[in-house]
Amino acid sequence: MIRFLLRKFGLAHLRKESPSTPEGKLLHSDLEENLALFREELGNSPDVIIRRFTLNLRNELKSAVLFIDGLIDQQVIYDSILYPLMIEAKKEKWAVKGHLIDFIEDNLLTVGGVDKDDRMPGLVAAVLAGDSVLLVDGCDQALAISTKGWEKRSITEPDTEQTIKGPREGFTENIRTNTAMLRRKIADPGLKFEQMKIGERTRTKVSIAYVKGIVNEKLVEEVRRRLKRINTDMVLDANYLSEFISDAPFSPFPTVAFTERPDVTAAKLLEGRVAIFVDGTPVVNTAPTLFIESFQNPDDYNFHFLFATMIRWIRYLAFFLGILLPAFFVALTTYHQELIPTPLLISMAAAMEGVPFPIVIEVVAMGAVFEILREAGVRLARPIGQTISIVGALVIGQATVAAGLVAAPTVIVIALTAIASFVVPTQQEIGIILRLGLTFLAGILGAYGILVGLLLTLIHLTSLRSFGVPYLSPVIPLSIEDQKDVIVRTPLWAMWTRPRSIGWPRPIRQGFGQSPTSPEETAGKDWSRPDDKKG
Amino acid sequence: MEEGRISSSQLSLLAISYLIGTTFLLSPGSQAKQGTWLTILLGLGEALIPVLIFTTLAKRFAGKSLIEINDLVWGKIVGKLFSLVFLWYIFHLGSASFAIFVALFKTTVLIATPEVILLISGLLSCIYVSKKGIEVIARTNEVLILITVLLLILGFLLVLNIFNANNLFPVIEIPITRLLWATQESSSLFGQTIVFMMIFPYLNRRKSCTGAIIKGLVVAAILLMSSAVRTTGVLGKISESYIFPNYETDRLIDIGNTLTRLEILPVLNFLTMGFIKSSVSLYVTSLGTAQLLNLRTYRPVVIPLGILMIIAATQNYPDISSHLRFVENIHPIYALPVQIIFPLITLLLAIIRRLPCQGENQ
Amino acid sequence: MTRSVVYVVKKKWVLLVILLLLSGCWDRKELEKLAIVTGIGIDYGEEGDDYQVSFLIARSGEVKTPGSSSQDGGGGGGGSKSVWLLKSKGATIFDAVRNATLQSSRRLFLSHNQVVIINKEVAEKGLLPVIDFLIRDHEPRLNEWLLITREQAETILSLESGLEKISALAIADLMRNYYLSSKIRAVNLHEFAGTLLAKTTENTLPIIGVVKTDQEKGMVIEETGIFKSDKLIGYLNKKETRGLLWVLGKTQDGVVVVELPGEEGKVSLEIFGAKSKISSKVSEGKIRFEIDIAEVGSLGEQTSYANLSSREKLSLLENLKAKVIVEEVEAALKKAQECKADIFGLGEYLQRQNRKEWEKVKDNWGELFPHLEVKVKVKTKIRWLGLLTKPTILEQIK
Amino acid sequence: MIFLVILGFGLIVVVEVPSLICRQYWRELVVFSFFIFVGLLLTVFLTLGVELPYIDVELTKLITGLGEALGLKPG
Repeated sequence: MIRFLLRKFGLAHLRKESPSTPEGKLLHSDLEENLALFREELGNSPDVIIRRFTLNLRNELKSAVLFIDGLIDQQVIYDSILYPLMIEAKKEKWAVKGHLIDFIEDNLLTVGGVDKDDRMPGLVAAVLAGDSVLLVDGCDQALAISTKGWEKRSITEPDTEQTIKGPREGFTENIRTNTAMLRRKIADPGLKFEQMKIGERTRTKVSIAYVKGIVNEKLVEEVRRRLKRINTDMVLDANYLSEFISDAPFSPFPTVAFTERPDVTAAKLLEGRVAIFVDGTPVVNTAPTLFIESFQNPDDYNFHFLFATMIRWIRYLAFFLGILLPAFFVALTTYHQELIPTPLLISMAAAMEGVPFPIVIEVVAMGAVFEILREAGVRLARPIGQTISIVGALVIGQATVAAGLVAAPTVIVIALTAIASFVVPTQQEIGIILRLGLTFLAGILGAYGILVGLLLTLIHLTSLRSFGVPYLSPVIPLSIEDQKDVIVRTPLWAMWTRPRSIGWPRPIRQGFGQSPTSPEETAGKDWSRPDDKKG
Repeated sequence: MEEGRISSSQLSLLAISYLIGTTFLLSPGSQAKQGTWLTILLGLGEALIPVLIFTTLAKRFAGKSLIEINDLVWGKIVGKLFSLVFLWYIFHLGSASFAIFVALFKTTVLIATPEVILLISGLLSCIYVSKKGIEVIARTNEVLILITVLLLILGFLLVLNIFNANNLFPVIEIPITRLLWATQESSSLFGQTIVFMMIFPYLNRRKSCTGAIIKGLVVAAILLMSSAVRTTGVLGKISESYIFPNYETDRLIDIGNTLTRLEILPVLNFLTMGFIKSSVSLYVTSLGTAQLLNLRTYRPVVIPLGILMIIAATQNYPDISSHLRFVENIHPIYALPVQIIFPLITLLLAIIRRLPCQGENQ
Repeated sequence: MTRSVVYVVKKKWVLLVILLLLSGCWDRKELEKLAIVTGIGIDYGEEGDDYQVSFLIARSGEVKTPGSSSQDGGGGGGGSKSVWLLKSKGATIFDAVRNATLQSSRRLFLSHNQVVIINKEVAEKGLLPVIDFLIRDHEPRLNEWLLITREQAETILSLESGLEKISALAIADLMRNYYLSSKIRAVNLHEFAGTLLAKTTENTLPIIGVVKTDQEKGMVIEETGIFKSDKLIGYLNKKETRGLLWVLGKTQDGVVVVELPGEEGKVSLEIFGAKSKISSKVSEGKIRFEIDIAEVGSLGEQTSYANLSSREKLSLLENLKAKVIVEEVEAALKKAQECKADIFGLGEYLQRQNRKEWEKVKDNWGELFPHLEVKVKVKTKIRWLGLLTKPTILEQIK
Repeated sequence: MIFLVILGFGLIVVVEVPSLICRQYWRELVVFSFFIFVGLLLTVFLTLGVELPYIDVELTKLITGLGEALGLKPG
């Protein structure tokens, strides 16, 4: 239809042309000409440094190292490039065999990553990515030497996903650090990273990570396909990708999950998911994503399973309270007063005596005020945020009730809703949308309105898929085997299969029946895994 | 036309919802007074006849819907006529389901709200889910039926303090002919499962249709029987004076003077079942119309047929008690051709004509 | 691509419908705009057949909540009243309900109505016209209590209970606590209507009256009214009421006072619970009933000096108690037979146990009932003695 | 009221039709138009207050009529 409309309104030229891939200019053999080429590409930016020197090999050769200040590690440039080329090269009488540039690569440079290239685009990209380019007069090839090194944030605990007993480390902005953190968690050769560059201008490094042998190959293929499809100027953050690759772009429910924690990422990979690392952001996307993942917290697995189960119920309860409480309040007080016990009704009526607005308006307005406070609190500097909460509590909580503008029960309901909505952080945005919609519907049609709203939501949820996996699984469609981590969190030794809903080839996670027993019973017991290949 | 596949257990659950959709409110066979549960049991037995007939037909033509079977067996013209009657029947069931819930809401909670608003808001979800296809209907139903069963159990527990077993006796208070008629009435309600003749082709194991439908019938009958027992046990004789006996039972809930007047919750819950009934009807009518007219997709006809359905809902009956009489007296006869006669003669003719031919049965 | 655009359009369409829906909220009733009716009184009006219906409305503005800091502290007694008694007249009950809105700024809300108090004269003419609206309309609850009064119903509603601010709530609690004395036959609307439908069983309703002390008037449950169909025709006193409750198996708690022969003082025996079993027998065309009552209780109080905690004494007490119970039941039976009203539901037992015989007699049950032979058998037990093994003083000090 | 009805139906047409034209589903378009036209007609009748027959009543007449023709007594 969009094509139809575009044709109709003559807007076809707005469609983005797919980028032409020119071969790129070749290098000349003259150093000055090559440098001119680079200047032409990179301009006269002050951060582009060209260090000329004389390479004293057999005969003196004019050479230059070109890099961007700030992106490189000065120490590496000095120790591994300039020192060998300028000092070490003089010390011995070298017998250069073959191509000069190969000789340099093989004998002089003491750096890990060196690439040879004779075309401008690749070299420019390498420079922009923090590599240094070595140009030698008389060679029509250049070396891109890995000298990346820039200011990094150290590893800290992520602010958004804190745990009580879990590890205190979170991803950083550096993709290498991140993949290394993951490697440290999973020492399996099956852990694979596939790198690609997305973003025509930003050339952001993006890595797909998965554990071969656990992951479904089709899933990886699908992720690859969706990522390759992306053609955009910039990828600055994980969300830039997830909006491009999610299954239901219009759905407010997140079908690609985010995490900042390596332990969470490792767990998800070992369940057969795929993670997508994006350079420059501490956030990692994982897919496929199920609805229940929002209710699974890393701490669930760090505490006793009974407690974890109870906390999970609290989380479910809080989620539903956060969505439904204002709507129920409105429906009860404006449509179904018969449901409220008589004494409570009379005291509620007493509290609402003389309040000028309908309850729906009160609830929506108070909800809006709360959202404003929340947004202000998030954006402001921390010390001022404190002030906001005090002002909010005093002004909104106390003064409006005392002035008779808002009834006290409304304030209680909104406050409870607000707190409840923070319990499940990943579904918070959808919570706000649903809450507002349901409150409106409750204001129009009472409980019937709530039901209609919930039905529409339910239909939407059941029709959602994330990378082919039904969003509500393993609840709908019901998979009895996968119930071990939904309503209850069973003991870890009982979770002997990986969740089947995502559908990978080998479901067996661990040997069966490892519940701790007395030594007598343990004797002679075989805990090896059941046939692994069966699934 | 429809890419989704459902499992046989999902079909059973759909059948349960379809059967209890409206009957929960207008308990069938309530003319049998205390013997309502008995007529439901007898009706279940009787309903096995049509169920066996049409499932045999479905198995014989595996992968074909009723419309396609009619075309195959009867030829283009007569077949389409049969299909039209069938589609009309399902359409009528869907509209009646809309109408009953509107009646309930107009007399209990939303008295001043215009009928049209209630109908449109209900229709919205039905259209949405019908367009999504059978898979989504079946999955949505899974959640709803779970909640329904839980709430039914809860409803039972909440009235235990006012339940009076004496009200259940004597079981048979009415003449035996009346009892038989009431049995016929509940049997014709169970026979409504013929709607699934359109859905059998989307079963992932097609041969399992008989078992799935019978499982659904039995569970639905148990649910209906338990709610009949609950109603008579709590309300006693007065239950026959009420239009919505089940609703009245929930009105009487009173636990410690705090949990009272909970009727809105079961009502909403029954409404979800009615929603499934309307949605399945709308979906099947649309799909059937599309197959009848050789369309490539059923989706464009969902909205127009939905609108026609709610218009039919407003024009279903002049008042609710006349609908009760319709269900009691006319529906058992009205349903007979669609549920038994047409499938039976289709099956017989298929056997005589040795249809389907070898190789066609894929 | 195509699909997704359709999807967006569809979403907008949904939003538009919702906006349309927003234009009206038809059934909305704001809490602060409701007059919460807690009790209804029904009298005859002065002119002709019209009813006068009184509504006891809770004045939520006057109910003190802990949070609200109003000036006049000191509870409801001092300042303005916490209830408002609204009276309105109409040709029917529904008419009167709607006529009430001519006087009330707020919409009458009947869902929280607890009691319906009906004047004796109305009850004598028939209750059907009164209760039909209450059952048919969706707002009134089915478990509201029905009571009859000899006074004007509005007088009862305007009484002040010593403990509750709203008299209707007090009456409702009184009904709910009927079992403490087992001398009240508490009947709610649902039960009353259900019994009306039964072929043979007749209704009973409690009678509420006014008790006067020096300064104020209070309410008291006096006796029980017997109905024939929907008309009030007779009364059971408190003793007979408990006789009725024994047969119905509704006696839960209460006290039976007996006098020990040969001893001064009285003994209060507490009832812990009772069960009744009714069986019918037909022989030679005559219908006989047997009522078996099994009761368990304790020794609650003694004003004599005798040591009662021996098995012999206790079985003596048990027999005395059984005698009292038999007396009570027989008194109730006698009264019921005088009124020709089968308030015990004996006919239904016959229907269940001897279907054929019932078919024969069901149409003139009212004539047959007074002549029925009913045998009452009572088994009692005293299983607990309270916390004392014997009275603190055994011998009377002379 | 009529205006609202027409607006509503117009919206449905705007939502549904372009995708049908886009995919060149002419047959579907005809069926859709037919049903939507019938729906519009009936809705307009209803809003204008035209008395339409009730389905249950008509079916009752039909079936009792059939029963009498066959010499049976219904119910």
